[in-house]
Amino acid sequence: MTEWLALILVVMMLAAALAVVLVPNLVGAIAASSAVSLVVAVIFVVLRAPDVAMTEAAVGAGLSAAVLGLGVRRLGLWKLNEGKKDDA
Amino acid sequence: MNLNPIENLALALLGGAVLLGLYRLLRGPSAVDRLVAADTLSVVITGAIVVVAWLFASALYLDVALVYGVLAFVGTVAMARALEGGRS
Amino acid sequence: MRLVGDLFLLLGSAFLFLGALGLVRMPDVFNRIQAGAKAATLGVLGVLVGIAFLQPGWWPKLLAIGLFILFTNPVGSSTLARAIRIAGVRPWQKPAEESRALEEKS
Amino acid sequence: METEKAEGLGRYLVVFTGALLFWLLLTGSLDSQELLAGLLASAVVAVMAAPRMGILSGIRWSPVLPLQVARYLGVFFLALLRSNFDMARRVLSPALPIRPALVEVKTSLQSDLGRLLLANSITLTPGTLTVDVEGERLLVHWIDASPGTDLESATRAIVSQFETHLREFLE
Repeated sequence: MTEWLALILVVMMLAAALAVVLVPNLVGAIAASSAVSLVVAVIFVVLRAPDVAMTEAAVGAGLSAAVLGLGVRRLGLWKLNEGKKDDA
Repeated sequence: MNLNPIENLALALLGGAVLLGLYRLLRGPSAVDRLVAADTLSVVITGAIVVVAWLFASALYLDVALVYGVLAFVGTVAMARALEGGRS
Repeated sequence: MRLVGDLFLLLGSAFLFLGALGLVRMPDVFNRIQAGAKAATLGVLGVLVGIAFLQPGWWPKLLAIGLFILFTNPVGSSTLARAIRIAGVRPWQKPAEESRALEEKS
Repeated sequence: METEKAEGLGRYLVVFTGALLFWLLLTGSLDSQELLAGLLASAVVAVMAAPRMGILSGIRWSPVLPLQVARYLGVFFLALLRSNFDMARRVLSPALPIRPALVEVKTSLQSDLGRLLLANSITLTPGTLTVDVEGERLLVHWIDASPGTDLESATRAIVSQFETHLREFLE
Protein backbone atom coordinates (compact mmCIF):
# COMPACT_ATOMS: atom_id res chain seq x y z
CA MET A 1 0.00 0.00 0.00
CA THR A 2 2.86 2.36 0.83
CA GLU A 3 4.33 1.92 -2.66
CA TRP A 4 1.08 2.87 -4.36
CA LEU A 5 0.66 5.89 -2.12
CA ALA A 6 4.22 7.00 -2.86
CA LEU A 7 3.64 6.50 -6.59
CA ILE A 8 0.51 8.67 -6.58
CA LEU A 9 2.36 11.31 -4.58
CA VAL A 10 5.28 11.28 -7.03
CA VAL A 11 2.85 11.84 -9.92
CA MET A 12 1.33 14.77 -8.03
CA MET A 13 4.77 16.19 -7.32
CA LEU A 14 5.72 15.93 -10.99
CA ALA A 15 2.50 17.69 -12.01
CA ALA A 16 3.24 20.55 -9.63
CA ALA A 17 6.87 20.70 -10.81
CA LEU A 18 5.74 20.90 -14.43
CA ALA A 19 3.45 23.76 -13.41
CA VAL A 20 6.46 25.60 -11.95
CA VAL A 21 8.19 25.46 -15.33
CA LEU A 22 5.18 26.07 -17.55
CA VAL A 23 3.32 28.83 -15.72
CA PRO A 24 4.31 32.14 -17.32
CA ASN A 25 3.49 34.14 -14.22
CA LEU A 26 6.18 34.23 -11.51
CA VAL A 27 3.73 34.58 -8.63
CA GLY A 28 1.87 31.48 -9.75
CA ALA A 29 5.17 29.68 -10.20
CA ILE A 30 6.16 30.45 -6.60
CA ALA A 31 2.82 29.09 -5.40
CA ALA A 32 3.37 25.94 -7.44
CA SER A 33 6.92 25.53 -6.10
CA SER A 34 5.64 25.71 -2.53
CA ALA A 35 3.16 22.98 -3.51
CA VAL A 36 6.05 20.86 -4.81
CA SER A 37 7.89 21.02 -1.49
CA LEU A 38 4.60 20.34 0.28
CA VAL A 39 4.08 17.07 -1.60
CA VAL A 40 7.77 16.15 -1.16
CA ALA A 41 7.34 16.50 2.60
CA VAL A 42 4.41 14.09 2.49
CA ILE A 43 6.47 11.66 0.40
CA PHE A 44 9.21 11.70 3.04
CA VAL A 45 6.60 11.08 5.73
CA VAL A 46 5.17 8.13 3.80
CA LEU A 47 8.67 6.74 3.29
CA ARG A 48 9.16 6.92 7.08
CA ALA A 49 11.81 9.60 7.30
CA PRO A 50 10.32 12.10 9.76
CA ASP A 51 13.49 14.12 10.30
CA VAL A 52 14.05 14.70 6.59
CA ALA A 53 10.35 15.53 6.22
CA MET A 54 10.60 18.10 8.99
CA THR A 55 13.57 19.81 7.35
CA GLU A 56 11.84 19.77 4.00
CA ALA A 57 8.68 21.26 5.53
CA ALA A 58 10.64 23.99 7.30
CA VAL A 59 12.77 25.01 4.34
CA GLY A 60 10.36 24.30 1.51
CA ALA A 61 7.05 25.51 2.85
CA GLY A 62 8.06 28.59 4.77
CA LEU A 63 11.45 29.91 3.87
CA SER A 64 11.68 29.24 0.15
CA ALA A 65 8.30 30.88 -0.49
CA ALA A 66 9.31 33.89 1.59
CA VAL A 67 12.76 34.23 0.00
CA LEU A 68 11.48 33.71 -3.54
CA GLY A 69 8.59 36.14 -3.05
CA LEU A 70 10.74 38.88 -1.59
CA GLY A 71 13.42 38.32 -4.20
CA VAL A 72 11.03 38.51 -7.13
CA ARG A 73 9.50 41.64 -5.69
CA ARG A 74 12.90 43.25 -5.19
CA LEU A 75 13.80 42.48 -8.78
CA GLY A 76 10.65 44.20 -10.03
CA LEU A 77 9.36 41.12 -11.86
CA TRP A 78 6.18 41.14 -9.82
CA LYS A 79 3.19 41.21 -12.13
CA LEU A 80 -0.33 39.96 -11.79
CA ASN A 81 -2.24 39.48 -14.99
CA GLU A 82 -5.66 39.13 -13.43
CA GLY A 83 -7.65 39.72 -16.55
CA LYS A 84 -6.06 37.20 -18.86
CA LYS A 85 -5.84 33.48 -18.38
CA ASP A 86 -2.39 31.99 -18.07
CA ASP A 87 -3.28 28.37 -18.50
CA ALA A 88 -0.43 25.98 -18.03
CA MET B 1 -3.37 -2.06 10.50
CA ASN B 2 -6.90 -3.07 9.64
CA LEU B 3 -9.19 -0.24 8.68
CA ASN B 4 -12.95 -0.32 8.90
CA PRO B 5 -15.16 1.19 6.15
CA ILE B 6 -15.64 4.52 7.92
CA GLU B 7 -11.89 5.07 8.08
CA ASN B 8 -11.47 4.05 4.47
CA LEU B 9 -14.14 6.55 3.43
CA ALA B 10 -12.44 9.27 5.50
CA LEU B 11 -9.08 8.56 3.87
CA ALA B 12 -10.67 8.64 0.41
CA LEU B 13 -12.29 12.01 1.16
CA LEU B 14 -8.96 13.36 2.40
CA GLY B 15 -7.22 12.23 -0.78
CA GLY B 16 -10.03 13.75 -2.85
CA ALA B 17 -9.56 17.06 -1.05
CA VAL B 18 -5.84 17.07 -1.87
CA LEU B 19 -6.56 16.23 -5.52
CA LEU B 20 -9.18 19.00 -5.85
CA GLY B 21 -6.83 21.54 -4.29
CA LEU B 22 -4.08 20.44 -6.66
CA TYR B 23 -6.47 20.80 -9.58
CA ARG B 24 -7.19 24.42 -8.63
CA LEU B 25 -3.45 25.02 -8.20
CA LEU B 26 -2.58 23.65 -11.62
CA ARG B 27 -5.55 25.08 -13.44
CA GLY B 28 -6.19 28.37 -11.58
CA PRO B 29 -7.03 31.14 -14.02
CA SER B 30 -4.90 33.78 -12.30
CA ALA B 31 -1.85 33.82 -10.05
CA VAL B 32 -3.76 34.73 -6.90
CA ASP B 33 -5.95 31.66 -7.38
CA ARG B 34 -2.84 29.55 -7.22
CA LEU B 35 -1.74 31.31 -4.03
CA VAL B 36 -5.10 30.67 -2.39
CA ALA B 37 -5.01 27.05 -3.50
CA ALA B 38 -1.50 26.61 -2.06
CA ASP B 39 -2.64 28.13 1.25
CA THR B 40 -5.66 25.85 1.57
CA LEU B 41 -3.67 22.84 0.39
CA SER B 42 -1.08 23.38 3.11
CA VAL B 43 -3.76 23.20 5.80
CA VAL B 44 -5.28 20.08 4.26
CA ILE B 45 -1.84 18.45 4.10
CA THR B 46 -1.23 19.29 7.78
CA GLY B 47 -4.32 17.24 8.60
CA ALA B 48 -3.20 14.49 6.23
CA ILE B 49 0.21 14.21 7.93
CA VAL B 50 -1.53 13.80 11.30
CA VAL B 51 -3.63 10.99 9.81
CA VAL B 52 -0.51 9.32 8.40
CA ALA B 53 1.09 9.58 11.84
CA TRP B 54 -1.89 7.70 13.25
CA LEU B 55 -1.65 5.08 10.49
CA PHE B 56 2.01 4.50 11.33
CA ALA B 57 1.25 4.66 15.08
CA SER B 58 4.30 6.84 15.72
CA ALA B 59 4.17 10.21 17.45
CA LEU B 60 7.37 11.34 15.70
CA TYR B 61 5.38 12.41 12.66
CA LEU B 62 3.29 14.85 14.68
CA ASP B 63 6.32 17.12 14.88
CA VAL B 64 6.35 17.28 11.09
CA ALA B 65 2.72 18.40 11.10
CA LEU B 66 3.43 21.06 13.72
CA VAL B 67 6.46 22.47 11.91
CA TYR B 68 4.53 22.33 8.68
CA GLY B 69 1.54 24.22 10.08
CA VAL B 70 3.74 26.95 11.58
CA LEU B 71 5.91 27.51 8.51
CA ALA B 72 3.11 27.34 5.96
CA PHE B 73 1.55 30.27 7.81
CA VAL B 74 4.85 32.16 7.68
CA GLY B 75 5.08 31.51 3.94
CA THR B 76 1.50 32.68 3.32
CA VAL B 77 2.02 35.90 5.25
CA ALA B 78 5.33 36.55 3.48
CA MET B 79 3.69 36.11 0.07
CA ALA B 80 0.83 38.39 1.12
CA ARG B 81 3.32 41.04 2.28
CA ALA B 82 5.19 40.82 -1.00
CA LEU B 83 1.89 41.09 -2.88
CA GLU B 84 0.96 44.24 -0.96
CA GLY B 85 4.28 45.92 -1.54
CA GLY B 86 4.34 44.78 -5.15
CA ARG B 87 1.91 47.44 -6.32
CA SER B 88 3.55 50.37 -7.99
CA MET C 1 -13.94 5.00 21.64
CA ARG C 2 -12.84 3.91 18.23
CA LEU C 3 -16.28 4.59 16.73
CA VAL C 4 -16.40 8.15 18.13
CA GLY C 5 -12.93 8.84 16.78
CA ASP C 6 -13.89 7.44 13.40
CA LEU C 7 -16.97 9.62 13.23
CA PHE C 8 -15.00 12.77 14.05
CA LEU C 9 -12.38 11.76 11.48
CA LEU C 10 -15.06 11.23 8.84
CA LEU C 11 -16.73 14.56 9.65
CA GLY C 12 -13.42 16.40 9.46
CA SER C 13 -12.39 14.85 6.16
CA ALA C 14 -15.87 15.48 4.73
CA PHE C 15 -15.55 19.18 5.56
CA LEU C 16 -12.04 19.27 4.11
CA PHE C 17 -13.37 17.69 0.93
CA LEU C 18 -16.25 20.17 0.74
CA GLY C 19 -13.83 23.04 1.24
CA ALA C 20 -11.66 21.82 -1.61
CA LEU C 21 -14.78 21.36 -3.73
CA GLY C 22 -15.74 24.95 -2.94
CA LEU C 23 -12.22 25.98 -3.96
CA VAL C 24 -12.87 24.42 -7.37
CA ARG C 25 -16.48 25.50 -7.87
CA MET C 26 -16.50 29.11 -6.67
CA PRO C 27 -16.25 31.71 -9.39
CA ASP C 28 -13.85 34.31 -8.00
CA VAL C 29 -10.90 34.64 -5.64
CA PHE C 30 -12.66 36.04 -2.59
CA ASN C 31 -15.31 33.33 -2.59
CA ARG C 32 -12.60 30.72 -2.93
CA ILE C 33 -10.77 32.12 0.09
CA GLN C 34 -14.02 32.10 1.99
CA ALA C 35 -14.80 28.47 1.21
CA GLY C 36 -11.22 27.42 1.86
CA ALA C 37 -10.73 29.22 5.17
CA LYS C 38 -13.90 28.09 6.91
CA ALA C 39 -14.00 24.49 5.75
CA ALA C 40 -10.27 23.88 6.18
CA THR C 41 -10.27 25.20 9.75
CA LEU C 42 -13.18 23.10 10.95
CA GLY C 43 -12.07 20.11 8.90
CA VAL C 44 -8.58 20.01 10.39
CA LEU C 45 -10.00 20.50 13.88
CA GLY C 46 -12.36 17.57 13.29
CA VAL C 47 -9.51 15.36 12.09
CA LEU C 48 -7.40 16.32 15.12
CA VAL C 49 -10.24 15.54 17.54
CA GLY C 50 -10.80 12.21 15.81
CA ILE C 51 -7.13 11.25 16.09
CA ALA C 52 -7.17 12.36 19.74
CA PHE C 53 -9.95 9.83 20.36
CA LEU C 54 -8.13 7.11 18.41
CA GLN C 55 -4.75 7.72 20.10
CA PRO C 56 -5.56 9.18 23.54
CA GLY C 57 -1.91 9.58 24.54
CA TRP C 58 -1.26 12.19 21.87
CA TRP C 59 -3.69 14.86 23.02
CA PRO C 60 -1.17 17.51 24.20
CA LYS C 61 0.59 17.79 20.87
CA LEU C 62 -2.68 17.56 18.94
CA LEU C 63 -4.05 20.37 21.10
CA ALA C 64 -1.00 22.48 20.28
CA ILE C 65 -1.45 21.88 16.55
CA GLY C 66 -5.18 22.61 16.80
CA LEU C 67 -4.69 25.88 18.66
CA PHE C 68 -2.12 26.98 16.12
CA ILE C 69 -4.36 26.18 13.15
CA LEU C 70 -7.33 27.85 14.83
CA PHE C 71 -5.44 31.11 15.29
CA THR C 72 -3.29 31.26 12.19
CA ASN C 73 -5.62 30.04 9.46
CA PRO C 74 -8.13 32.91 9.59
CA VAL C 75 -5.30 35.41 9.98
CA GLY C 76 -3.53 34.00 6.92
CA SER C 77 -6.73 34.03 4.87
CA SER C 78 -7.56 37.60 5.84
CA THR C 79 -4.03 38.76 5.10
CA LEU C 80 -4.15 37.12 1.70
CA ALA C 81 -7.56 38.66 0.96
CA ARG C 82 -6.28 42.10 2.00
CA ALA C 83 -3.18 41.75 -0.18
CA ILE C 84 -5.26 40.61 -3.14
CA ARG C 85 -7.60 43.58 -2.74
CA ILE C 86 -4.69 46.01 -2.44
CA ALA C 87 -3.10 44.44 -5.52
CA GLY C 88 -6.14 45.58 -7.47
CA VAL C 89 -8.44 42.58 -7.78
CA ARG C 90 -12.09 43.47 -7.18
CA PRO C 91 -14.90 41.01 -6.49
CA TRP C 92 -17.45 40.91 -9.23
CA GLN C 93 -20.95 42.06 -8.39
CA LYS C 94 -22.83 40.96 -11.44
CA PRO C 95 -26.21 39.27 -11.56
CA ALA C 96 -26.16 35.54 -11.05
CA GLU C 97 -27.05 34.64 -14.64
CA GLU C 98 -24.03 36.36 -16.17
CA SER C 99 -21.71 34.97 -13.56
CA ARG C 100 -22.83 31.44 -14.19
CA ALA C 101 -22.22 31.88 -17.90
CA LEU C 102 -18.77 33.25 -17.11
CA GLU C 103 -17.98 30.31 -14.88
CA GLU C 104 -18.99 27.75 -17.48
CA LYS C 105 -16.86 29.47 -20.06
CA SER C 106 -13.70 29.39 -17.98
CA MET D 1 4.44 55.34 37.14
CA GLU D 2 4.06 52.72 39.82
CA THR D 3 1.05 51.06 38.19
CA GLU D 4 2.74 51.05 34.80
CA LYS D 5 5.71 49.21 36.22
CA ALA D 6 3.43 46.65 37.86
CA GLU D 7 1.65 46.10 34.57
CA GLY D 8 4.97 45.56 32.80
CA LEU D 9 5.90 42.96 35.38
CA GLY D 10 2.56 41.26 34.88
CA ARG D 11 3.21 41.09 31.15
CA TYR D 12 6.47 39.24 31.77
CA LEU D 13 4.55 36.81 33.93
CA VAL D 14 1.87 36.27 31.28
CA VAL D 15 4.39 35.60 28.51
CA PHE D 16 6.37 33.29 30.78
CA THR D 17 3.27 31.29 31.73
CA GLY D 18 2.11 31.06 28.13
CA ALA D 19 5.50 29.85 26.90
CA LEU D 20 5.72 27.31 29.72
CA LEU D 21 2.24 25.95 28.94
CA PHE D 22 3.15 25.62 25.28
CA TRP D 23 6.34 23.78 26.24
CA LEU D 24 4.33 21.38 28.38
CA LEU D 25 1.93 20.72 25.50
CA LEU D 26 4.83 20.04 23.16
CA THR D 27 6.83 17.72 25.39
CA GLY D 28 3.85 16.14 27.14
CA SER D 29 5.92 15.02 30.13
CA LEU D 30 6.54 16.32 33.63
CA ASP D 31 10.06 14.92 33.86
CA SER D 32 12.22 17.10 36.11
CA GLN D 33 15.03 17.68 33.60
CA GLU D 34 12.67 18.60 30.77
CA LEU D 35 10.76 20.85 33.13
CA LEU D 36 13.99 22.62 34.09
CA ALA D 37 14.90 23.17 30.43
CA GLY D 38 11.38 24.44 29.80
CA LEU D 39 11.60 26.90 32.69
CA LEU D 40 14.91 28.25 31.35
CA ALA D 41 13.61 28.53 27.77
CA SER D 42 10.39 30.23 28.91
CA ALA D 43 12.37 32.72 30.99
CA VAL D 44 14.57 33.58 27.99
CA VAL D 45 11.50 33.97 25.77
CA ALA D 46 9.78 36.16 28.35
CA VAL D 47 12.79 38.46 28.73
CA MET D 48 13.19 38.81 24.98
CA ALA D 49 9.56 39.02 23.85
CA ALA D 50 7.61 40.66 26.67
CA PRO D 51 8.57 44.30 25.91
CA ARG D 52 7.20 43.86 22.38
CA MET D 53 3.96 42.19 23.40
CA GLY D 54 1.98 45.42 23.69
CA ILE D 55 -0.97 43.61 22.17
CA LEU D 56 -1.62 41.97 25.52
CA SER D 57 -2.40 45.28 27.20
CA GLY D 58 -5.99 45.16 25.97
CA ILE D 59 -6.97 42.33 28.26
CA ARG D 60 -9.00 43.25 31.33
CA TRP D 61 -7.79 40.86 34.01
CA SER D 62 -10.36 39.55 36.44
CA PRO D 63 -11.03 36.29 38.31
CA VAL D 64 -13.89 35.36 35.96
CA LEU D 65 -11.74 35.78 32.84
CA PRO D 66 -11.56 32.04 31.98
CA LEU D 67 -15.34 31.79 32.25
CA GLN D 68 -15.85 34.67 29.83
CA VAL D 69 -13.28 33.28 27.41
CA ALA D 70 -14.97 29.89 27.56
CA ARG D 71 -18.38 31.43 26.81
CA TYR D 72 -16.93 33.37 23.89
CA LEU D 73 -15.34 30.19 22.56
CA GLY D 74 -18.69 28.39 22.83
CA VAL D 75 -20.46 31.05 20.78
CA PHE D 76 -17.56 31.01 18.33
CA PHE D 77 -17.63 27.25 17.78
CA LEU D 78 -21.39 27.25 17.27
CA ALA D 79 -20.98 29.95 14.61
CA LEU D 80 -18.11 28.00 13.01
CA LEU D 81 -20.23 24.85 12.78
CA ARG D 82 -23.20 26.77 11.37
CA SER D 83 -21.01 28.52 8.80
CA ASN D 84 -19.62 25.20 7.60
CA PHE D 85 -23.04 23.68 7.07
CA ASP D 86 -24.07 26.87 5.28
CA MET D 87 -21.00 26.70 3.06
CA ALA D 88 -21.58 23.00 2.37
CA ARG D 89 -25.16 23.76 1.29
CA ARG D 90 -23.95 26.49 -1.05
CA VAL D 91 -21.18 24.40 -2.56
CA LEU D 92 -23.32 21.31 -3.08
CA SER D 93 -26.34 23.02 -4.61
CA PRO D 94 -25.96 22.98 -8.39
CA ALA D 95 -27.15 26.58 -8.90
CA LEU D 96 -24.33 28.02 -6.70
CA PRO D 97 -26.46 30.62 -4.84
CA ILE D 98 -23.95 33.41 -4.18
CA ARG D 99 -24.09 37.19 -4.64
CA PRO D 100 -20.85 38.67 -3.30
CA ALA D 101 -20.48 42.25 -2.15
CA LEU D 102 -18.08 44.33 -0.05
CA VAL D 103 -19.59 45.97 3.04
CA GLU D 104 -18.03 48.35 5.58
CA VAL D 105 -18.81 48.03 9.29
CA LYS D 106 -17.71 49.92 12.36
CA THR D 107 -16.55 48.35 15.58
CA SER D 108 -16.42 49.93 19.02
CA LEU D 109 -13.58 47.74 20.30
CA GLN D 110 -10.56 49.90 21.08
CA SER D 111 -7.72 47.42 21.60
CA ASP D 112 -5.74 45.74 18.84
CA LEU D 113 -6.26 42.29 20.32
CA GLY D 114 -10.01 42.83 20.36
CA ARG D 115 -10.04 43.84 16.72
CA LEU D 116 -7.87 40.87 15.79
CA LEU D 117 -10.20 38.42 17.52
CA LEU D 118 -13.25 40.14 16.04
CA ALA D 119 -11.79 39.94 12.53
CA ASN D 120 -10.98 36.27 13.04
CA SER D 121 -14.48 35.56 14.26
CA ILE D 122 -16.04 37.36 11.31
CA THR D 123 -13.89 35.37 8.91
CA LEU D 124 -15.20 32.14 10.36
CA THR D 125 -18.89 33.05 10.60
CA PRO D 126 -21.53 32.22 7.98
CA GLY D 127 -21.02 33.96 4.70
CA THR D 128 -18.53 36.65 5.72
CA LEU D 129 -14.81 37.26 5.29
CA THR D 130 -12.80 40.12 6.78
CA VAL D 131 -10.82 41.73 4.00
CA ASP D 132 -9.27 44.74 5.70
CA VAL D 133 -9.10 46.53 9.05
CA GLU D 134 -8.49 50.29 8.95
CA GLY D 135 -8.73 51.81 12.39
CA GLU D 136 -12.23 51.15 13.61
CA ARG D 137 -13.68 50.24 10.24
CA LEU D 138 -13.80 46.66 9.05
CA LEU D 139 -14.17 45.79 5.38
CA VAL D 140 -16.24 42.63 5.09
CA HIS D 141 -16.78 40.47 2.04
CA TRP D 142 -20.35 39.20 2.13
CA ILE D 143 -21.14 36.13 0.09
CA ASP D 144 -24.93 36.33 -0.13
CA ALA D 145 -25.99 39.96 -0.53
CA SER D 146 -29.45 39.39 -1.92
CA PRO D 147 -31.14 42.56 -3.18
CA GLY D 148 -33.93 42.35 -0.61
CA THR D 149 -31.88 42.29 2.58
CA ASP D 150 -30.77 45.36 4.50
CA LEU D 151 -27.04 44.81 4.31
CA GLU D 152 -25.98 47.36 6.94
CA SER D 153 -28.17 46.06 9.73
CA ALA D 154 -27.49 42.42 8.88
CA THR D 155 -23.75 42.97 9.11
CA ARG D 156 -24.10 44.96 12.31
CA ALA D 157 -26.02 42.08 13.83
CA ILE D 158 -23.15 39.70 13.00
CA VAL D 159 -20.57 42.06 14.47
CA SER D 160 -22.48 42.86 17.66
CA GLN D 161 -23.04 39.16 18.33
CA PHE D 162 -19.32 38.74 18.95
CA GLU D 163 -18.67 42.25 20.23
CA THR D 164 -20.87 41.82 23.29
CA HIS D 165 -18.92 38.75 24.33
CA LEU D 166 -15.51 40.20 23.51
CA ARG D 167 -16.14 43.47 25.33
CA GLU D 168 -16.52 41.64 28.61
CA PHE D 169 -12.83 40.87 28.83
CA LEU D 170 -11.21 43.29 26.40
CA GLU D 171 -10.89 47.05 26.19
